[in-house]
Amino acid sequence: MPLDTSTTYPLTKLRLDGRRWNELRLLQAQISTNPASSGSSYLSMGNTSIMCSVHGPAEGRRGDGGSAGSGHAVVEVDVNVAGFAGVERKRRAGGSDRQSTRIATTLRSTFQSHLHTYLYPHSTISIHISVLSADGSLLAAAINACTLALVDAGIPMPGLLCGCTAGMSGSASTPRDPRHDELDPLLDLSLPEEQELPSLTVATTTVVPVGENNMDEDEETMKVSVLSMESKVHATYLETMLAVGIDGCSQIRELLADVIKGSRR
Amino acid sequence: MSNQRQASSASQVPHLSPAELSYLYTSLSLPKNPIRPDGRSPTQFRPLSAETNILPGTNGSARIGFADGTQAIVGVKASVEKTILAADTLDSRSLAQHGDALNREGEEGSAAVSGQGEWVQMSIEIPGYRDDDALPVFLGEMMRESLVGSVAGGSEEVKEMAGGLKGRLVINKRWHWRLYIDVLLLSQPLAYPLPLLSLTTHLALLSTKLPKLKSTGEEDPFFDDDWAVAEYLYPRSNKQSSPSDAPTYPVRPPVTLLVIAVGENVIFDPNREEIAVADAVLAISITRSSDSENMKLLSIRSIDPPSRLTQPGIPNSENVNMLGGPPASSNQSGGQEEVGGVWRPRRGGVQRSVITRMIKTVLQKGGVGEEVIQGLEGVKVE
Amino acid sequence: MNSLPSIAIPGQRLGSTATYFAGPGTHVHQNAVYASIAGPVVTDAAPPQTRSRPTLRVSRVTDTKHPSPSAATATTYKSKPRYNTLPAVDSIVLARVTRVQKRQATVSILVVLDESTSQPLDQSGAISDKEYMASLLTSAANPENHSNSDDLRFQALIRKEDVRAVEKDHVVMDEMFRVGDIVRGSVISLGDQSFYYITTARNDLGVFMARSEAGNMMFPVTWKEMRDPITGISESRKVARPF
Amino acid sequence: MADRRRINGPPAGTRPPVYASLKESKTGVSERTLRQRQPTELRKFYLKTGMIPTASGSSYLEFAPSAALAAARSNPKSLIPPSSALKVACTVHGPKPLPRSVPFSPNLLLTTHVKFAPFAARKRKGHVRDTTERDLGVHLETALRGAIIAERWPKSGLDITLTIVEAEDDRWWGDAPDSHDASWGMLNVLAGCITAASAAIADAHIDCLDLVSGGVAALVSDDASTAPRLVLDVDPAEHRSIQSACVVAYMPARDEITELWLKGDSSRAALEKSDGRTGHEALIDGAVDAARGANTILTDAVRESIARSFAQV
Repeated sequence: MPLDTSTTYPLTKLRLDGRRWNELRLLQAQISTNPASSGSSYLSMGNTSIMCSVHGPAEGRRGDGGSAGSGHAVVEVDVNVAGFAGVERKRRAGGSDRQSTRIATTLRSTFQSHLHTYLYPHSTISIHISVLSADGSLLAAAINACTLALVDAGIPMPGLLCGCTAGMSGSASTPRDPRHDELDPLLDLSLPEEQELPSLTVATTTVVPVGENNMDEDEETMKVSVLSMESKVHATYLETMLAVGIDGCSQIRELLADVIKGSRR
Repeated sequence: MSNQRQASSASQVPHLSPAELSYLYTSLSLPKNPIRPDGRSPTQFRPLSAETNILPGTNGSARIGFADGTQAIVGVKASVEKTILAADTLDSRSLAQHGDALNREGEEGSAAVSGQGEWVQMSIEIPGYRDDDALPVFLGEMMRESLVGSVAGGSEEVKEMAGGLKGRLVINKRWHWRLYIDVLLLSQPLAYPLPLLSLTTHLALLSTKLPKLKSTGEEDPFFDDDWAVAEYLYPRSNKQSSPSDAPTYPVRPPVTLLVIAVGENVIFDPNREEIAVADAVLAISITRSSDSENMKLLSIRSIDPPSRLTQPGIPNSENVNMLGGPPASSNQSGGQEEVGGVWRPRRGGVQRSVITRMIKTVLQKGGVGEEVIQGLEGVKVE
Repeated sequence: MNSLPSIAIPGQRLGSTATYFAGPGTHVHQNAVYASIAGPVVTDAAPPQTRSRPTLRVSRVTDTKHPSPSAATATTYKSKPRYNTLPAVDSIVLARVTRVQKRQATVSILVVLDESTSQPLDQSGAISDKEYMASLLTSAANPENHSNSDDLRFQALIRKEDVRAVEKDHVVMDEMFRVGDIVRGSVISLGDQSFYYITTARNDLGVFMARSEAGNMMFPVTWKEMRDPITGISESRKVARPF
Repeated sequence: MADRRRINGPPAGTRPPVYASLKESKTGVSERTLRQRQPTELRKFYLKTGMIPTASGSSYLEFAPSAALAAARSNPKSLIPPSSALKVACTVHGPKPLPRSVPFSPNLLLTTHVKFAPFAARKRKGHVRDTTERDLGVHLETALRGAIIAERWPKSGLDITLTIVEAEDDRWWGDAPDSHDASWGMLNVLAGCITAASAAIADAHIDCLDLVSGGVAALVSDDASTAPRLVLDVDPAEHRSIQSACVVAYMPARDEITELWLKGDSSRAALEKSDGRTGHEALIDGAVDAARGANTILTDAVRESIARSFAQV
């Protein structure tokens, strides 16, 4: 049996890559990496690295221009996982495998509602995502990369939409026993952990723009806009996973804010 | 973004008006010193930034970006695969060969098996194109053909490169490496993407490493899992003058250059507008042959110039609303001769003399080919 | 006149531009006229008053008698239909009405008549043309083979204001055309990416073959009316003047 | 998971049977027949246009069987044919109206489809077009678009479909599959396709600058000692190894090349001392001579078809 988290973690309280339960992977990001597009970004969380380029509100294609009442911009997302992204080289038939289409639809519906699209009637915002290497929590990294690229493209949005994954260190299929619960929630899962443990992806945004002064009481203005879970876990653990996930999102939000502030265009 | 583009082999037709096209054509076809829109000399290349080993999960990777934002990332992954002995080699002639090869096993070992072209697999990903469109297939076939075809000269100190790249992939009679080269063009192809893709592939292959083989002879391959001792796909010659400057490679992967001819002038590294008015577009793959110093030609392919698809301008004589003049005589179909300054889509092929001149400027001593290869040799591939 | 080849193949040099104009079917390269399709070479004399050069053309239609090199006027020939012809501006086309809307009628072009005989088909015109056209049109007119051939034919539009020359704005399209009628029109422009624009605003243009409600072939009565010979009911159409 | 409803064949696919007669009789195996033709002698081929009434233009091209093939057909010693002769059928449909989605184009839009019949090559090809067939399609499009005067046919499309009934060999069937595994046969197939397509276009009365014809030349070495020599209209089955080859689409009236594809290492070539040309220049000139030879047959075929259409009217 390869070294997996669920057996070694209870003994050492350290994960495979030596992180504690609530530590994020190293997040590096840059924006406006590609002058040829309206907005672009490169983001890497641990070994998952994603490049995103946004082709800003452009004249909508003839097809949907005619649809009645399209008073707001249409968001188009195109996700492409490179052949060399995974451990095994896998050539998808035209990038239309289940995972990339799932991410594309989730992103499209998320940003369709998140962005102020009513400011750009009859136009299309097209987002192109290339996954350079996939090492777990792909949807969360894609959301963060998209947010950075859209900010770089100058498209107004209520707040930074940041995504993060959270999981449980055991199989978490039996109900939680408050007296001796030995399962810890884990933050920001890598590929081996994601394949083996139950996990969810949560993305939050702030409705009221986060000013300097009201940094402290921004807890209750946090809104969850994306919650996606594809594995089974007992309902009692859900609450802790969500709490850890949302806390992770706010940590990531500070990192992204620094990146945006840091890069004087 | 993925609107279905007319799958012509050249990149999509640029939206330039006939007047702009004719202005560009006259400025590019000035005899002896063409004036290029960005002021470069005919053999000057655009500056590019290159970095290698950017993807930890691959055997070798490289990223090259132009100043105008077109970027390409190439990832090379290798996997061990069983060699299927095709049935028709089992006929009597090679059976006989196989028979006596077995009894004098030690002497020529695996050298008898030469590599196969289809062990190198190349796929090109261009946003907006499906991967079975004409352009990605054409580019993929062009680069794979020159990669696989580059049979290296018999330089003594590099035995395993004797069979070229495909020779290098042989492990023994029953096993070989399969190389997957994935090329990712990140932004819309502003210029014809070929030179960018070929330079990135060149650097990615130079930085590719394969794990060190610990098993010997015909047994199943077993590798040393310490990545630090992995060997380079393209072996480096150890006679390095000083550790600081770039290592020298006896055999390098090929480089494909894009050359266009406008009127009498030969122009290198054209951008999209220049290709739109070109009379002829050639892709020439070259490499430095290991034995003699000059360049070796690997493959030439002519590309369909998009100038044949553009819209013709209408000379004033035929323009009906020019001050109400009566339309010229109705022999409009065959009649229009070449009216100066009015753009007409290019007709016909290209003169043979122009082709030989294009190839000569690439291959001659101190020519553009040598300049590009020297430029690449300067890049330190760690 | 130097020796003009009777049959030309693409790329064959026919003459220099000093002595000839290049007509359809030829192209000019380094002031020499070259053939661009394979076929018989025909020299059309320039109109007498302008002493300009004769026009050289390679005709697509293969003639019955050997084309005499002498400058014959419009040669009469039993012509196979000019295949591969593209509707050009001012060419007369025969088309079948496929759709009638309030502002326009959509037609699919069946045959493009040769421009050289584009003036109204005079009586002496190729009689043989008539039987051939008739056979083609009756087959096109009957409903069952309407659907299959539509995507292979060029589509065209007759706009409301191009239907007739008089009282342009009181045109009611339903009284002008019905689906299935065969119309003779003249192309006025290449139009947009999928439709040519044709007009029937001349006396000799308009509907010249139509079926009545009862389904039998009608004959024209006035320029606005056609009558069904069996039922006697007359229907209103924009009728082309019969010859 | 296996599809229970259907009884599938063996998963790894099957291998064609190897005939027993090959294994025992050492002498029975037909040795490779070397090229009897002079270096500059071209193979004869048959070309006829206008045989498919439903197409606007059509043509059929077939190469004469090589001496070895003719001998093998007369008294077959083994069931495997020593070499193959190219057979190509080409049809042209157009000018057709363009589908609605295509933007307005003032020029004729050319689409070429090249498809190998499943039995055409030594290795069976599936019904889906693979990369080599699509690559040939692009080369053919480049060759033909140079010759067609496109602006005379606004807003219309031209479909050219080529079916390769029998393809050319890449190597002698007896050689090991990886001896010289570049697909040299593709160049001959492309040359045949160019000539056949150009005849079909002329038959469809589409305006062309000239009749384009394809020609192939190669540097071949029959024994490792001598330097490779230049031969025209190469049949890959007749040579031990081919160093480099080149195919050219050539218009004789304007002396222009519309398509050039050169492969392989042409640095060493055995040319006469007086000949100052380098390897690849000699290759390109050789291919042009081969194309000029093919052009004579092309012009006769087009002339015949016009004469034939006279007789019918």
